[in-house]
Amino acid sequence: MSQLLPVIVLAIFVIIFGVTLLFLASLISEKAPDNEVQDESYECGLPSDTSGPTKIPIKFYLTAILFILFDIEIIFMYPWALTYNDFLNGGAGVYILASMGVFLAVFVFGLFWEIKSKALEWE
Amino acid sequence: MGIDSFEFTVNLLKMIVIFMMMVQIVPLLVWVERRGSAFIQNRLGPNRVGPLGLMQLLADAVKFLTKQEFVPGRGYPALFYIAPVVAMIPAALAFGAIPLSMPVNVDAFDWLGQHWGPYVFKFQSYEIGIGIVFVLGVSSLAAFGVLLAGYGSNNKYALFGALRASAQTISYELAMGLAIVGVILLFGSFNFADIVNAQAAPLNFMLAGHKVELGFLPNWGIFFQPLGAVILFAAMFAETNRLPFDLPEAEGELVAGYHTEYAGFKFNMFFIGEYGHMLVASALMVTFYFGGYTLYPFLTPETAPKIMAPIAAMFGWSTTSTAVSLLGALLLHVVLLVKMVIFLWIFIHVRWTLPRFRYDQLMDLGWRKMLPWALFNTIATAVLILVMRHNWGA
Amino acid sequence: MLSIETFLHVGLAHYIFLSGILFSFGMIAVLMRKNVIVMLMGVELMLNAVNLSFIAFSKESGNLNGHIMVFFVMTIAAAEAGVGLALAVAIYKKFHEVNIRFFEHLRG
Amino acid sequence: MWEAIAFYSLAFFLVFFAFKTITVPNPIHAALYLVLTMIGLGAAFFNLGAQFIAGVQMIVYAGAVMVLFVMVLMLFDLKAELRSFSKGLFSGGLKVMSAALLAGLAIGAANSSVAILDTQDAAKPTMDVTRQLGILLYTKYLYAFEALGILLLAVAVGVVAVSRIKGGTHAQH
Repeated sequence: MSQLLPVIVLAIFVIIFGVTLLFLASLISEKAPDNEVQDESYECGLPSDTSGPTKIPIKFYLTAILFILFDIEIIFMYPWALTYNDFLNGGAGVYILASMGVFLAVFVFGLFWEIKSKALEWE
Repeated sequence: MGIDSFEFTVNLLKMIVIFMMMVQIVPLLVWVERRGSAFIQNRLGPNRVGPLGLMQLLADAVKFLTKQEFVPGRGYPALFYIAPVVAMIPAALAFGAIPLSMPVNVDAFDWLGQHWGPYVFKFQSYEIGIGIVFVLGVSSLAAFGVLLAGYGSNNKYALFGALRASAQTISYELAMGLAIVGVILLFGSFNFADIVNAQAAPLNFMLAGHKVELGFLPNWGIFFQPLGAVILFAAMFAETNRLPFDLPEAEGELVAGYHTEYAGFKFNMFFIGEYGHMLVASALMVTFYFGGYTLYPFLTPETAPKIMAPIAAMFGWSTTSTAVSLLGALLLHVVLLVKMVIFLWIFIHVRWTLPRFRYDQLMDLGWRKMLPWALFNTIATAVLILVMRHNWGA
Repeated sequence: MLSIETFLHVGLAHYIFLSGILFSFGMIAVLMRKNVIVMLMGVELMLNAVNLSFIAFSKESGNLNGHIMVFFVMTIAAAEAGVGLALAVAIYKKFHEVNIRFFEHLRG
Repeated sequence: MWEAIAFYSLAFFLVFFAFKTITVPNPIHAALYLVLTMIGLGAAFFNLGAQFIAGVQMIVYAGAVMVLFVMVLMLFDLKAELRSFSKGLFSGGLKVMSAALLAGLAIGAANSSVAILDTQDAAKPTMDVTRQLGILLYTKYLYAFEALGILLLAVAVGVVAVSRIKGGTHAQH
């Protein structure tokens, strides 16, 4: 906890800082008049058309999901990188490289499969 | 945060000062960016208000404060107001974990009729044991500020800008994470202080089981990880949403992206977040690849206090180790700042030099070029470390 | 038995209790919410509650197998969320509906 | 004393955020409260000495999985539901009771195992926890680790396949 307390204090401080500034700005600034045109979504001056559901390409979700999977594979490499020198000093260098090599081979296969399957292609 | 009230107060003040430094550097960087872009494009830039146009910053601040308060009629006010505050937090928290100089040793002293024991103050807001993972974890929250802004505005341009921004941020996070694996492999630690201290030495590596030392070069990461450094730096551009990767706010197609509906101080807070990320990015680059706050043959945590000792004596400050240690830390802090300024200038120069990518080119670069290259960098580093340590003769 | 000491001396039991509360919240979300996505969020909450108890046990017994197990659970949970959301998006694209009641008609 | 204050404030926020997650009608708000819950759990892990796991929690859950949830909810663009829970007061009560019963059983079972654990003398790790974790992961749990790599590959392939589903028996158009 002793390590985490300053982080929490700083986070709270940033929030207070931001909220105070927003509050000050709202005190000083001119109030918005009741203006229907201004209240509309800004769409470059054209009559607003934010009614229908917005169509969003499925690619964004696919990208996010694939990101999660690859991110975890990368996270698995962090403890490996951290202990790599310990394993080397213990004379198990080939073992640790080979075990990560198998994992990386699966990773590389997955990445190239995704690239080949055009899942990562935009437009 | 501290065992007694003195240590607690100093740590708290230190934290606030570092955060305020980060906030105050934003208008300065904006000024540098405007003057710099004018210089690059052979214009004059802001030069009317005050000397060199420096008072422009104050004028801007006044304008920000007095700008009309506005929430889009269709939007979600709660999310709309939270978003700019959320956008500031990740950069501030990440910047706090990066060491800005060597620790300051404060001797025991008597004050206010009380004895205050010896202290060691870190030159950073807080030290987290797993520094790198902490910074990565906190800065991965940056996507939320953008997504909240896009959704809270309830505007098609804003929503698309937000989606593009978050998709781009997470795509480049992969290449960034993999490039950092190379650094961890090299130094064998998650801790920033360990990484910096390892670089304050002559260039040394193992070759066929023997230690080779090149005394005239510092032991900087860039000599071992040139490819990783390039990948990390490019990924940092995408993380900060700056040109050539500023698709989220591509003016030609999306008005202004996720901050289309924002004005005044709320808009300024997004700027603080963006420039804060730039600061974090350049601090990370310097810490990982360019020796952090050290400059090996001349300025290291050992030599800096010795250099500053005569100066402390000259000013008549008692040459206790406290004053000397503080001056030495400040000297090393200046070293870090100079290195960071170089990177910040590269950020600005690139923005005004390179054209914007197309979105498919951007994703293509992130997933199909940088990710495989980062993988190659990791594998090559691991294999090289193993092969070079092996004693082939015996 | 229940003295002030029991509350002030935070030990394993407190964390297990907290984890139990979070787990039941997650379970209530899965059983009672209508929205498929919120149900998936309930699953995540349950898995995280279990993770908390793993870590608490690991600290108490001083061995790190619990940490490894949490690592694995996180991996599986993220994979589960990925597949679940991919399915939800696929279903939404076709039927424009996320109410769980609706999926009773998904037969054949 | 400080430990108790830290624990209870953390526990209060965790329970509050988790409660809001499952009760707010608007799914986007639920997702945002869940983000806060995840960050709080990360803090709890950190507090329990699992620093690396806390970092992974932040990166994977708060930074990746929840971003995906929020993005998906933005696609759906759901208006806030009038009622967050499904119909049926009786079955609802039954469900709450069964959840509470299960939680009670789990806590009871765990507490009885606490008594067993207390008899062992807990050998506190001397080495850096993260380093120990790495060594354990790549020696004792190597096969599980490799299997997870293959699982992730299978999931990645499956997700791409699911995202390409077209047609089907119940398609409305």
